[in-house]
Amino acid sequence: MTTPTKHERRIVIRPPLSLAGTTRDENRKLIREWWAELDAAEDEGRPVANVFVMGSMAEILRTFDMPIAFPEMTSLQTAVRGRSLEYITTAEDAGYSPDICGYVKADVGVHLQGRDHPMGRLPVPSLVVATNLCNTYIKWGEIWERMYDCPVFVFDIPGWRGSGFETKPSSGTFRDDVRYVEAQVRELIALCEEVTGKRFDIDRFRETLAEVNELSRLFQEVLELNQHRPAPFNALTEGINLMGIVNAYRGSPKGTRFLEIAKAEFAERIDSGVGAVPDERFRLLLVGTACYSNFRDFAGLFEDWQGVFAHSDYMSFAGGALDRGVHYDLDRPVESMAEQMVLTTQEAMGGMFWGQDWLTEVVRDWEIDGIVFHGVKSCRTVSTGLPDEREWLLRRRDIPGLFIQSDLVDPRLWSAAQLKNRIDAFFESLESRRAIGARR
Amino acid sequence: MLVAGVDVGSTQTKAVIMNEDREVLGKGLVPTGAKLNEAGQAAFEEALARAGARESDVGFVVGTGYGRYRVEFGDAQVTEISCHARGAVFLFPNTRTVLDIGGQDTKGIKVGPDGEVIDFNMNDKCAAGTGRFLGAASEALEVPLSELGALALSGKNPVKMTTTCTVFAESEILGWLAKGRRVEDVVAGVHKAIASRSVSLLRRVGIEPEVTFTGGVSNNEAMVELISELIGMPVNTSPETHHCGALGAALFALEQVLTGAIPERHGV
Amino acid sequence: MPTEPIEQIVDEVRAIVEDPSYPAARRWLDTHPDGKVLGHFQVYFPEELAHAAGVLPIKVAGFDTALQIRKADAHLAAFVCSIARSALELVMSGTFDLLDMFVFPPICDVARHSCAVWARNFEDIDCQILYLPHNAASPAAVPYLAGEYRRILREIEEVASTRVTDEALRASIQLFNENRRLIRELYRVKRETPWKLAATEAYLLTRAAGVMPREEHNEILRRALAALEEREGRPQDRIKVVFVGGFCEQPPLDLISVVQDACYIVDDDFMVGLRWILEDVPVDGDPIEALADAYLNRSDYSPVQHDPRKPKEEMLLRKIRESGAEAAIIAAAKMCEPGLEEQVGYSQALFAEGIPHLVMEFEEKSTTFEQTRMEVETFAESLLFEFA
Amino acid sequence: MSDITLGIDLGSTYTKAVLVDEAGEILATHEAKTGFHFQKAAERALDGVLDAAGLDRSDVDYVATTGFGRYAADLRDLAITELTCHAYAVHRLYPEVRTVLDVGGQLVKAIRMDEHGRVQAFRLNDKCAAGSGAFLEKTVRYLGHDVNAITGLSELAENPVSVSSVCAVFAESEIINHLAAGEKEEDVTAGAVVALAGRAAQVLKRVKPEPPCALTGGLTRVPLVRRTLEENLGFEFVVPDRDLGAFAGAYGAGLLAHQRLRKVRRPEPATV
Ligand SMILES: Nc1ncnc2c1ncn2[C@@H]1O[C@H](COP(=O)(O)OP(=O)(O)O)[C@@H](O)[C@H]1O
Ligand SMILES: Nc1ncnc2c1ncn2[C@@H]1O[C@H](COP(=O)(O)OP(=O)(O)O)[C@@H](O)[C@H]1O
Ligand code: SF4
Ligand code: SF4
Ligand code: SF4
Repeated sequence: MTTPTKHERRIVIRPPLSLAGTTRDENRKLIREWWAELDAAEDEGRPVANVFVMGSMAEILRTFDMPIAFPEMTSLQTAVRGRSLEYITTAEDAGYSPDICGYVKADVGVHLQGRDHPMGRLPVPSLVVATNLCNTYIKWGEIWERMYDCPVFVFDIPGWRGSGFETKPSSGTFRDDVRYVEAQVRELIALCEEVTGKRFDIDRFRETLAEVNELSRLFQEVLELNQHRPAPFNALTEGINLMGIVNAYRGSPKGTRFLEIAKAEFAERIDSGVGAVPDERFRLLLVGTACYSNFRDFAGLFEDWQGVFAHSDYMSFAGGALDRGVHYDLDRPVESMAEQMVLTTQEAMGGMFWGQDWLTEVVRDWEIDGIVFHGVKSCRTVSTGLPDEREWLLRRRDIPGLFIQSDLVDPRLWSAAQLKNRIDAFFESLESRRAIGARR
Repeated sequence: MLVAGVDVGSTQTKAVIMNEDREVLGKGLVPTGAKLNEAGQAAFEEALARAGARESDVGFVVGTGYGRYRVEFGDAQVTEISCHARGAVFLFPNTRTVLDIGGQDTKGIKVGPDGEVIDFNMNDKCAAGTGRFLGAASEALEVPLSELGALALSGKNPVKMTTTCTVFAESEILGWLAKGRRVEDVVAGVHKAIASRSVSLLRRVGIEPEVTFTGGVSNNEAMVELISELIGMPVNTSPETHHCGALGAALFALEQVLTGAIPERHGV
Repeated sequence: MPTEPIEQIVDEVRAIVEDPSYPAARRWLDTHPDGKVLGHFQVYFPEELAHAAGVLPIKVAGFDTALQIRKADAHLAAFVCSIARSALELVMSGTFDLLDMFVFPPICDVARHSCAVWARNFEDIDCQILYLPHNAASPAAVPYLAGEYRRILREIEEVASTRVTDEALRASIQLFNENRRLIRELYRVKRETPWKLAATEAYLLTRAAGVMPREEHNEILRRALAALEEREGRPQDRIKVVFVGGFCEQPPLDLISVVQDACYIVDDDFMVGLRWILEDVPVDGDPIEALADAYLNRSDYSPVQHDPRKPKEEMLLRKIRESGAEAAIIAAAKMCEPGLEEQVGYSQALFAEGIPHLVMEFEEKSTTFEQTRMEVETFAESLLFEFA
Repeated sequence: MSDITLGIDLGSTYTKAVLVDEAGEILATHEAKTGFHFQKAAERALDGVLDAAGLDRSDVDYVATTGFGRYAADLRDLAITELTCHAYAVHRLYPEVRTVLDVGGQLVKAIRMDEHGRVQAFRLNDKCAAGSGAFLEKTVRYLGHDVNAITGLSELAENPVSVSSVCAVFAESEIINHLAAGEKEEDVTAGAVVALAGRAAQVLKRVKPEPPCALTGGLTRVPLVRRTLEENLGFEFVVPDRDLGAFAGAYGAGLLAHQRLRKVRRPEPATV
């Protein structure tokens, strides 16, 4: 049962597809534009906001025409460019512990080295909006607060309340939550007015909300395309590109247009019977994130076995709840934003911490053979309870799962031989499951 | 036709020759040393000799063990995790949990009734508390490995090892002796340290009866006793458990020959 | 009546605190057969809510070798702090089998995840997150928190099958006000005359609050304070330090002891949850709102709260000034993300102020302190020897 | 006769002793394996160094111990940590140096101090053999040599092999593989030295080193350690001459002992 090594990976002759590469090209173009806007902002004296993918508040910031920087994305890019270790070490030299989030350290490293990032120049934030959806966001915001004395607005969305506890829209708790969040929407608006010197334009806000509604609808459609066999896109490799754009361009027509392009390309693949991974044999679901410092190798370990990631919970929690369906009511924009935030956050956080039900559904609907739980040393937000979740799904739902560990951006935690051993053994076990299943 | 399984381990290389009735005809065991390929070949030949067979009688060889990546020994390779699981269920059909302690690593494996791997866990990056630790103790105390277990069982007041680092173990062992502790108590302490480390690793996959103990360290009667004490249930071992990985590999080879269940792309 | 020696009181407390089977809670249950037990983390929880419902609030803690981690590791990632493991182990192993309800704080990603892990594994325990606001300075935060307190109170009432009146709540607040006052008094003694009260003693006496009925604890503190009046003690040539960083997972007693061999710990953030509220909570007006207001507006600071009104570095500097310390020890729990991140900010501020400080990590489960001893001694030596 | 102090460094592998006079001059040094009895090791060191100096026990006015076993020797007047001692010794020898890297048998210690030799910050590696001198000793023993051969072998190397394992046990198999592949023992020894120095550099970076840095500890006897560090870090190290790098801990203890001695001797201020 040897697996071909990387060099032997078979060369596939695909039927010519007219849309091949359109998503990738558009993605590159949009990322370049995003960097260009951030670069220009400094010269133009436009205030930039640092925000995070889980709860970016792009709806509000875009209304004020603020360029938004996503430090998670820029940190990720340092890893993809093979530079993360250098920044992480700079941060560790400054006292940041080896045991904290690598994204934070990669970012701090770039700032300490004069903000020169492999893809551009990191802006100095004029405002930081950190949600509670990852508590590290708040600590990260405090770091810039110390560096640049910029305001840090902690946008608090108390959705997740624990085991099976749901705040139903009819309940008093839900109303309390919405009231608290709505008050903060208004506080943030006031703060943005102060930072930008602009008045809040409710019509512009409405337009942005409408755009997000559309983005969410399209995003759900794209995800569903992958229920097809073979899966038209790899939720690991291509998924990350989708996530970059839906975050950076949330609320902008460019984001929706991008998803149209992706949807068309994936639909074409389906029509021509082309899958993301040649001769798809295993359909996988990723829980956690990929390892970006060794991104190709990470993907290769699964592709070697003709395994495709048909879905990933990353495409859920890192998408600001787009996959859950965002439905803003444009007649009551502020109130509706607060309601939707509470609802979708509750679902997204529930899905992350209390993920067994959501995962079971995905396994069913996307016809998943096995779940890959990737414990990410940097990120306790996605990783803390993974072993428990895996064990639960295995025991209660008989869903096979593999637990591996490495990191998002820290190549020191990448151990190729060990990962390969585990991944090979996992596929061997999926294979024997199949053989036994066929026999019975 | 015969099949073979060759397990190129970090410390010892094991080989098993099996016939179509799943009977073991011969076994081989050689130190791995630095030349992995040669070790594989030597163990294979030893097993052949014991089986009274020739290389040409063997239709399919599956390689496993940490050396398989480097030498790609045989016609196909399977991870040692799958092999130990398969081998353990072959030896003890009611096995649901496998503990494999080898020279450089320790694995806990949860298996299904057909020997399929349901779950597993192994140590990473640190050799603390593996078979090598026993090796270090054996050298430091000048007691042969095969006698270490019996000695440990006679220790009534085990010392408390503060390090499980294999390299520092030696000096700590000598330190205890210098403090006047009895050899058997020191050895017992060493065994206790490894046993509790292994069991905590095993707990991560969950322990369900029956538990089968494989790998070179399963030869050690004190470890067998300590582990069964710690997990509160008996553990299976036999003279075959050291060869469990090679045995599993041979079973995979046989499966390939008999059913072609190993998918075509994995073939020769 | 001759007062008893303080050592005796400390020993008595120590036996209770270091026993992972929570003997004092068991004793309480013997006399309250229908009593319910609510567990929570070391960080803040409004225990008055439980007390008023006749429920015993207990702080879960890690234990050193008295509690071996056997089962919990299989459920949590390897890079998770010790307290999360220990707490899970306590229940999984059956050592602590008294819980009817457990409330997690939303302080960090590990604590939030833990809630789900517990809920998946313990069907008989009502696991909840009490949502303490992160936007602490928002005018909407107090009414919001009051609402959340009312929600959790309803949950408690359900678990205990009872109704809680405002009167009962006020009585509980008074009891806890008294407890906070006594603890403040104990800390005053330690701050002003550290040779009379060792840091380990103060720690044990305070920590006992989390494992026994508060009425009993108040009595213990009263006895201890009386005994301290009598205690003789000679000041020694040691440096005075503030020890911060143990806001959630607690440093092992032996580590505190290693530190106090070389330094006087004149202030700290041990068990900050017990001391979070700095002043008496008013008992006129709505008791729930008073508690919510006190949490947000009459309270201490910690790495897991971002409150622009309480810049953490300034708060630390004030703590150092007010306690007359000449140096600080910034110790974070290993693998505690918020604690580790905070170290950098603290250290930069202290550096700017020219205050000597030592940055280190601890783990409640450690048993060897050779390295720590070396670090602390070197640090103390750098202040004691004359270098010129 | 002037006051004489004795500094004893009871290290995890070697015990070093230095006799120091009032001017801070070294009268004699002594070194022996520590073994398992710190008490005995201290006695041996005391006798050895007195022998070397031709002095008597009664000539020693104050004994300061340092190192791993500092508390285990009853003959001490005072125990001081090795961090304080190494820093102070280096300060005395090179007043301009602010950063010290001590690479010894079990631990790597990086120390930053102020202009008076006062320790300001320090870092130790985790106690893992992969970064320790013990690992080197083990490697050369495997090759059939003793510690004294490390320097010679590593100086002869032309192409040090690369050792990438993070664990000394795994590294050992790597080394065995290198030997089996026909690599020369010089290159293999040097490979192990380079790997060790690389780990030490990591620890040093944690204290934000300010050149010039000093290198101390037993591994100062291996010039390749210093060269590798310089290459990795891009700045120069000073290494105390007369083998004082290895004796820095004991020397620092001896110097600090004089300070205490002066304090003890200082007459009490007269009460008015
Ligand atoms: N007869 C024996 N008695 C006790 N222990 C043994 C015996 N033979 C081997 N061992 C132990 O088993 C280890 C090797 O186990 P093995 O499973 O062959 O490892 P690997 O596959 O990594 O080479 C050795 O390190 C040694 O500690
Ligand atoms: N003559 C020598 N040549 C090369 N290396 C040596 C020599 N003597 C000691 N060493 C190295 O120095 C280490 C001991 O360093 P030392 O600072 O004395 O450690 P410790 O204080 O922990 O005993 C040994 O492990 C060895 O690697
Ligand atoms: S902890 Fe995880 S979610 Fe939070 S910032 Fe880091 S990588 Fe992102
Ligand atoms: S110790 Fe730190 S990481 Fe652990 S639960 Fe407490 S705050 Fe969270
Ligand atoms: S502690 Fe010892 S066994 Fe573990 S990695 Fe380090 S050298 Fe290897």
